[in-house]
Amino acid sequence: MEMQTLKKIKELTATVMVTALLLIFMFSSSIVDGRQIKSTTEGCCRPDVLIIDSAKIFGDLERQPVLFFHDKHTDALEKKDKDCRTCHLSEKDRLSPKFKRFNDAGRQEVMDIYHSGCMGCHTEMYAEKDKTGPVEICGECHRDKVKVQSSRQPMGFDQSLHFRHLKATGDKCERCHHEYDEKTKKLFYAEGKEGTCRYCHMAEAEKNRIPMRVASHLFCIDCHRKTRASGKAKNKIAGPVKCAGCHDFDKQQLIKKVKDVPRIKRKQPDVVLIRAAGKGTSGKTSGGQMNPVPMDHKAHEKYNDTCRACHHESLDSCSECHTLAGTKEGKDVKLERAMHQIGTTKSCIGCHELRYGDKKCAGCHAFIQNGQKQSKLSCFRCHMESLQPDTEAVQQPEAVASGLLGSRKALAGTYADEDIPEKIIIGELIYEYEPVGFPHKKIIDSLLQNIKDSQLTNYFHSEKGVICQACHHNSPISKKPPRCVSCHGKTFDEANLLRPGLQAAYHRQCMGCHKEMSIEKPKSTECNDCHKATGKSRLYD
Amino acid sequence: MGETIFTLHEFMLQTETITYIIVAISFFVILFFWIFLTKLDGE
Amino acid sequence: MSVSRRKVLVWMGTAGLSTAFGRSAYSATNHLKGYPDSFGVLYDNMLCIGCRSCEAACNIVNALPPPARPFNDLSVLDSNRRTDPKAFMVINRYDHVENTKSPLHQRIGCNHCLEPACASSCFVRAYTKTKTGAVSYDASVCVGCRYCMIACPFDIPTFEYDKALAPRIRKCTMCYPRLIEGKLPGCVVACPTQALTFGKRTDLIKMARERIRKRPDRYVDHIYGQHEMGGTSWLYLSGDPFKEMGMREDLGITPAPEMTKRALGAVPIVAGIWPVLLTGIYAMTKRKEKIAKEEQEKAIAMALDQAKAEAESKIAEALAKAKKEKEAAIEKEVKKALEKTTGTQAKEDA
Amino acid sequence: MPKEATTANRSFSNSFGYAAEELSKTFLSPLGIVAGIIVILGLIITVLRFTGGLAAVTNLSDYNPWGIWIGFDLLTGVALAAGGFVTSAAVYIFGMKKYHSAVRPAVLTGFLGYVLVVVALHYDVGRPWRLPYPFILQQGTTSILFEVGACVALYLTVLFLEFCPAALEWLGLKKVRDLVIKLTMVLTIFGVILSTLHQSSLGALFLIARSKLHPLWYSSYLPVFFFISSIIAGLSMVIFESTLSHRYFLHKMDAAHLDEREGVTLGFGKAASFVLAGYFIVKVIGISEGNHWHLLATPYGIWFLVELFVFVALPCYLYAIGTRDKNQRLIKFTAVWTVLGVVLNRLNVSLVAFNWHLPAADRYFPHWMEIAISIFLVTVGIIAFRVIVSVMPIFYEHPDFRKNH
Repeated sequence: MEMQTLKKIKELTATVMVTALLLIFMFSSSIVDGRQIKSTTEGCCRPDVLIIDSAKIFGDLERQPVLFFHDKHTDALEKKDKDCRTCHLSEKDRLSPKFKRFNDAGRQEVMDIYHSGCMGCHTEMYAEKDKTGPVEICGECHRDKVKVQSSRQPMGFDQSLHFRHLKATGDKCERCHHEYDEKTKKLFYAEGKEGTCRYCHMAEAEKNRIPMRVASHLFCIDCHRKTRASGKAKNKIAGPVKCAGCHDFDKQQLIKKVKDVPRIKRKQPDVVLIRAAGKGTSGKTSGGQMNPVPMDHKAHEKYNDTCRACHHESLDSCSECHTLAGTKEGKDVKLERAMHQIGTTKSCIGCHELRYGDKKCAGCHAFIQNGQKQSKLSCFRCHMESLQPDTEAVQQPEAVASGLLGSRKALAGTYADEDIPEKIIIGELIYEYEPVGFPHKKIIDSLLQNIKDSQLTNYFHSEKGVICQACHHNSPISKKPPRCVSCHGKTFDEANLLRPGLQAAYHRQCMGCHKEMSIEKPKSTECNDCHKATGKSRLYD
Repeated sequence: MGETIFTLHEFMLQTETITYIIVAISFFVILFFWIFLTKLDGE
Repeated sequence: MSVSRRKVLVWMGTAGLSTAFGRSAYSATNHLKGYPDSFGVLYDNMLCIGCRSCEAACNIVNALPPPARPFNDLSVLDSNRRTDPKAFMVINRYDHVENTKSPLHQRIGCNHCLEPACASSCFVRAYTKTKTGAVSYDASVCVGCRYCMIACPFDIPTFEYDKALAPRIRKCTMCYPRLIEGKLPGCVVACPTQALTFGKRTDLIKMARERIRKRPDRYVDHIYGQHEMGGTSWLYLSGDPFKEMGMREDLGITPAPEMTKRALGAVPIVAGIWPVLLTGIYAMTKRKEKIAKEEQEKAIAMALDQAKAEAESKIAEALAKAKKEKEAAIEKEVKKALEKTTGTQAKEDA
Repeated sequence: MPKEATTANRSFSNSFGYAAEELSKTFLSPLGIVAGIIVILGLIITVLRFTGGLAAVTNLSDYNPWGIWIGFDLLTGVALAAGGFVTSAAVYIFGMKKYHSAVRPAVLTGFLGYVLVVVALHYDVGRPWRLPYPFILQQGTTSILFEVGACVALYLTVLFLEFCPAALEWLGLKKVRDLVIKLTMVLTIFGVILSTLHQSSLGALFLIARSKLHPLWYSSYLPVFFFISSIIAGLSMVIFESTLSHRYFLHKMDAAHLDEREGVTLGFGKAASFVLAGYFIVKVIGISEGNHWHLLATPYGIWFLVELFVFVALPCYLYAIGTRDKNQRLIKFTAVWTVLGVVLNRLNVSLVAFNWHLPAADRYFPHWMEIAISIFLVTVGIIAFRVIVSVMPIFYEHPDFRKNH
C-alpha cells in the first residue's frame, strides 16, 4: 500500500512538472520579445576620426578597417618633441598626406607600412613605459564594433575667413589661387580668373586634379605649419594644424569673425541686368521675351557667405551657361529654370522662398501656396518695365539695371490708419463661448514691424493691401476685403469640401499663424484665452 | 432580388451560404446514391 | 417576439434560395469596389491641435460613462492610449516628430474598413458594412466570442470584460444612428479646426491629394486608409511618417475577407470529395478483404483436396510398403534362422 | 485476473454496484482527493466567472482577446481529441482491424475532449447561452469560426453517436444499439470529413490576423499544418491514453484488448513517425514560401527552431527508433513528448507568436484562475473517463454483443 502511495506521489510530481513546463512555454512569450532594443549609449564623439582602409583599393579588406584618432597621435608626438614628419614623408618641402609613404604601391606594402609603422612606434613607446596604443592583438586596432562616432564638421571659407587670409598674405591672391597648365604640367596664377577651390577640386580625384580633401589638407596645413615654424606665429596668428582646429564644432565657433568684410575685388559688377545672353544667342534682346531683371549684385554679395551660393560652377555670369534654350554646359537647365526653380538655393525664387520659413514670415506665408502659382502681377515685381528702349539694355545693361533699381519704391506699407479697423468683434458663432475681441490693428502693426528691416520684404510688400492678403485670401487686393463669413459657412459643405466652415476657418487662421510664428499665448487648447465660456454646454447638432 | 452586391464580404456571405446548403444537400445525395449503388451490388 | 419572427425569416431567407441566387455583383469584374458614394472622414493631423473636443463629443453622443479625468485635462495625452469600452476614439500626442516643429497628434479609432475584418470574422453577422460607410455592430445577436478583436488589424474593437451578464463589443460606429438622421458624426461636429472632414470617400481622397499637392513640404505623401487593408472609410493625412504616429504601415493592401477566402473555398471541396474518396477506400479495403477471404477459402479447399489425395496415395503406399516390409521381414527371419543354423554348425565344426 | 470471469454475466445493476464500490476506492486515494480539491476550486471560480464577468478571473485585455481558454482548451483540446477520428478511420475505412480494440477508448477520449471544449467555450464567450445563435439566428458564413462551430457541433453529435453503442450495451438496449452500429460507416466517414474541416479551420482562424501573428508561424498553409499536426496528436494521444489506461484499468481489459495493445502502440508509433516527417517537411516549406529564413536568427526564430527540431524532428526520430527496436517504453515516452509538442505549437500560434509586435507590457499572461479552470476541466474529463470506463464496456467487449462489429 505504501509503495502504491509513493508511486502516486511520483505521478503527481510528474503532472506538476508537465504543467510547469507548459507554463514556462507560455512565460517565454514575455521573454521572447521580438522588438530590438535600440542602444542608447552612442559612445563619445571625436572630430579627428580617420578610417584607415587604404588597402580597400586592392580589393576587399581582410579585417575591419581601423579607426584612427589623428589628434591623439599629434598630441602624443608633440610631447616627445616630434612633429608631423615622424609619420609623413616630405618631398620638396611638402608633406605627403599618406602615412610614411607617397604612393600605395601594393596591398602587402601598404599593410606592412602600417603594421611596422604603427606597431613599431607603439612598441617603442611601450618600452619607454609611455602610454601608447595597441601593440599585439589584431582586434584592438581592427575592431568589430565601433564605439566612437565621428563628429567631424565640414569646413569652408566664408567671406570673413577669406578676408583674413587676404590680409595676412598682403593681398597676394597668387598665394592660393592657381590654374593648371596642361602642357608644362605646372600650376600658375591667372589674374582675374580666381574662383573657389571647389570649382576644380571635387570630392573625388579627377584627371590632373587632386580631390578637395587632399588639396585642402596638403595646402592649408602646410602653410599653417610653416607659418608657425617660421616664428612669425608669435606676433601673427597662424591657422590650425590639428583636426579639431578646423573640424570641431566648438572650435569652429571660436574662429574670429570680421564684421563688415570689404567687398572682394574681382571686378564683379555692382548691378546686373539678367537677360538672355551668352552662347547660342545673338546678344540682342528680341521681341517676345520677358523684360530683363535688374539685380543688385553688390547687395547680394553681403547676403551670402560665399560666391558659390549662386555661382555654383564658376564665377561667370548665369546666362553664360543658362541660356533661353539651355546648353550642354548648363546641363540643359534653361535660364527660366535657373532663375525660378523652387527647392534650391541657386535660383532667385528658390532662395527667396527659403525666407518663408522664417518665423516672422511663416505666419502668413504658411497659408500662401509657394511657387509660381502667385498672382501674375507679381512677375513684374522683378521683370520691371524698362523705361529705356531695348537697345539700351544691350549696349549699357548696367546703366539700365541701376536705373531700374533706383526707380523701385522700397518701403512696405499699407492703407491709412483710419481705414484699418482697430478691433473686430467676432460673434457669429456664439453659444458655448462669448464673442472674441480680435485686435485687428495690433496684428497688422506687428506684421509691418516684422518686415521693415529687410529690403526684400519691404520691396515685395510695398503695395498697399498685400499685407492683408494672408488672412483676406482668395479675393483681390482691396481696401475693403470680404469678411470671413461671406465665404465660410457651415461645418460640412459637400460642394466645397476644401473650404472650411466658419468655425474652422477662424480657428485654423488664428491658431495656424500663431503656431508658425511660435506665439505661445494664447494657447490653442486654452479656449478661455480667446473667448470666455458662457457656461452653456455644447450641442452636437 | 434586384439588390446588388457591393462588398466582398457581402458577396462571400451569399456564396458561402449557398455553398453550405449545397454541401449539406450533396452529402445526403451521395449517401443515398451509395446505398442505391451497393444495394444493386448486393442483389 | 421579434427574434422568433426574425428566425423564421432568416430560415426562409437562407433556405429560400431565390433571393440568394437572384442577386448580382456590383462589378462585372472580380474586383468589388464597395458602396459607391459611401461616406468617410479625413483626419489631418497637421490641423489637429489636440484639444480632445472630439473625445468629449464622442463620449456624449454615445452616452458613455464620464471619464476619470475630464476632457479638458490635456495631461491625459502625456501617455499614449488605445480604445477601450469607455472611449471609442482617442487622440494621442507624439512629441518626437521629425518633420514638424510642434508635436503631432493622431486619432485612434475604428477606421471603418471597406472590407471589414470584423464583419468577415463574425459568425453571427453582428457587423454590417452599411452603405453609409459606417461599420455597425448589433449587440443583440453578439455571442461575445471576440474573434473580431483577433481579426481587426487595427486593434480597435474592445470588450466589456467586467460585465457578467451582457458584455458587448464597443467600438466607434461613425455615429451611424446620427448619419441616418442626417447629422454628422459627433467628433466631426466638435472639431474646432475641422481637422476631421466628413464627406464622400472619393471626394476626401481628392481633397487629401490636393492638400499634399499644395504643401508637399508639410505632408507625408501617403493617405493612410486609401489602400490599407483594402481601404478604409476613415482616411488620414500626416506631417510625419505614420509609423511614427503609432499607425502600422506594414498591414498590406489585401482586404481581410480575401485572406480567408481560400481556406473557406477548400471547405466545400473537402466536403464534396472526401465522402467519395473515403467511401472508395472503404470499398476497396472491403473488396480486398473479400478477395482475400475468397482466395483463402479456395486455398483451403485446394489444400484439403490435395491433402485428401495425398493421404490416399500415402495410405496405398504405406500399405504396399507394409506388405513389402512384411515380406522382407519374413525373408530376413528365414535368412537369420538359416544363418543361425549354419553358424552353430561351424562352431561345432571348430 | 481472469477477465472472462469478471466480465461475464454482468448485468446493468450488479455492474453498477461493482463499479460504485470500485470508484469510491479510487476517489478516496490521494490522487482522488487532489482531484476533489481541483473540482471544488473550479466550481468556486466558475461562480466568480459567471457573476463577475471575464475580468474577474482572466487577464484578457482588448489587445489579447483570446487567452488559454481558447489557446489551450479549444485549440489543444480539439487537436488532442483527434484520436477518435484517426483511430476509427484507420479501423473502419482503411480496414486495419487489428486496432479495433483501440477504437472505443479513442472515441470516448475524443467525445469527452469535445464535450470539454464546448464547456470551456461556455466559460470563454461573453454570452454562452447565445452559442446556438450563429446556427439558428444569423449565419455568418464568411467566418472561419462559423465553420469551426458548425463542424464541432456536428462532430460532437457524431462522436456521441459513435460512443452510443457502449452506453447502450451498458443499458442493455440491444435494438437501438444495433441500429446505431449500422450507422458506423456513415458516422466514421462523416466524422473524418468534419475533422478534416475543423481541425484545419482552427489554424485558418488565424489567417485573417496576418499582421498580428509572427511571420514564422503565419502561413497560408496554417490550416494544413493544423490538420497534419492533429493527426499526429491523435495518434500520440491514443498511445498515451492506452499507456495510462493499461496502468489503471488493466483489470477492465479483455484478452482481445490486451493482445492488440502492443500492436496498436507499434503501428500508431510508426504512423506518427511518418506523419511527423511529412509535417516537418511542410513546416520547412512554410518558411520557404514566405521567404522568412532570415527571421530564424532572431529570438523568435530560435523559439521556432526549438519547436521544429525538439518537438517535431526529435519525436519523429524517436518514434522511428522505437518502432524499429519494438521499444514500447520509448514509443510511450515519445507519445507524451509529441503531445507536448502539439500543445506547444497551439500555444505558440495563439499566444506566444500572436501579438508579437506589441511591447511586453501589452502582452498576455494567464491569470492563475484561468489556469485553474483549464486544469479543472481536464480533471472533470479524467473523472468522467474514469466513471465511464468502470461502468461501460470500453476496454472489453460486452459478452452479450461479441463479434458484432
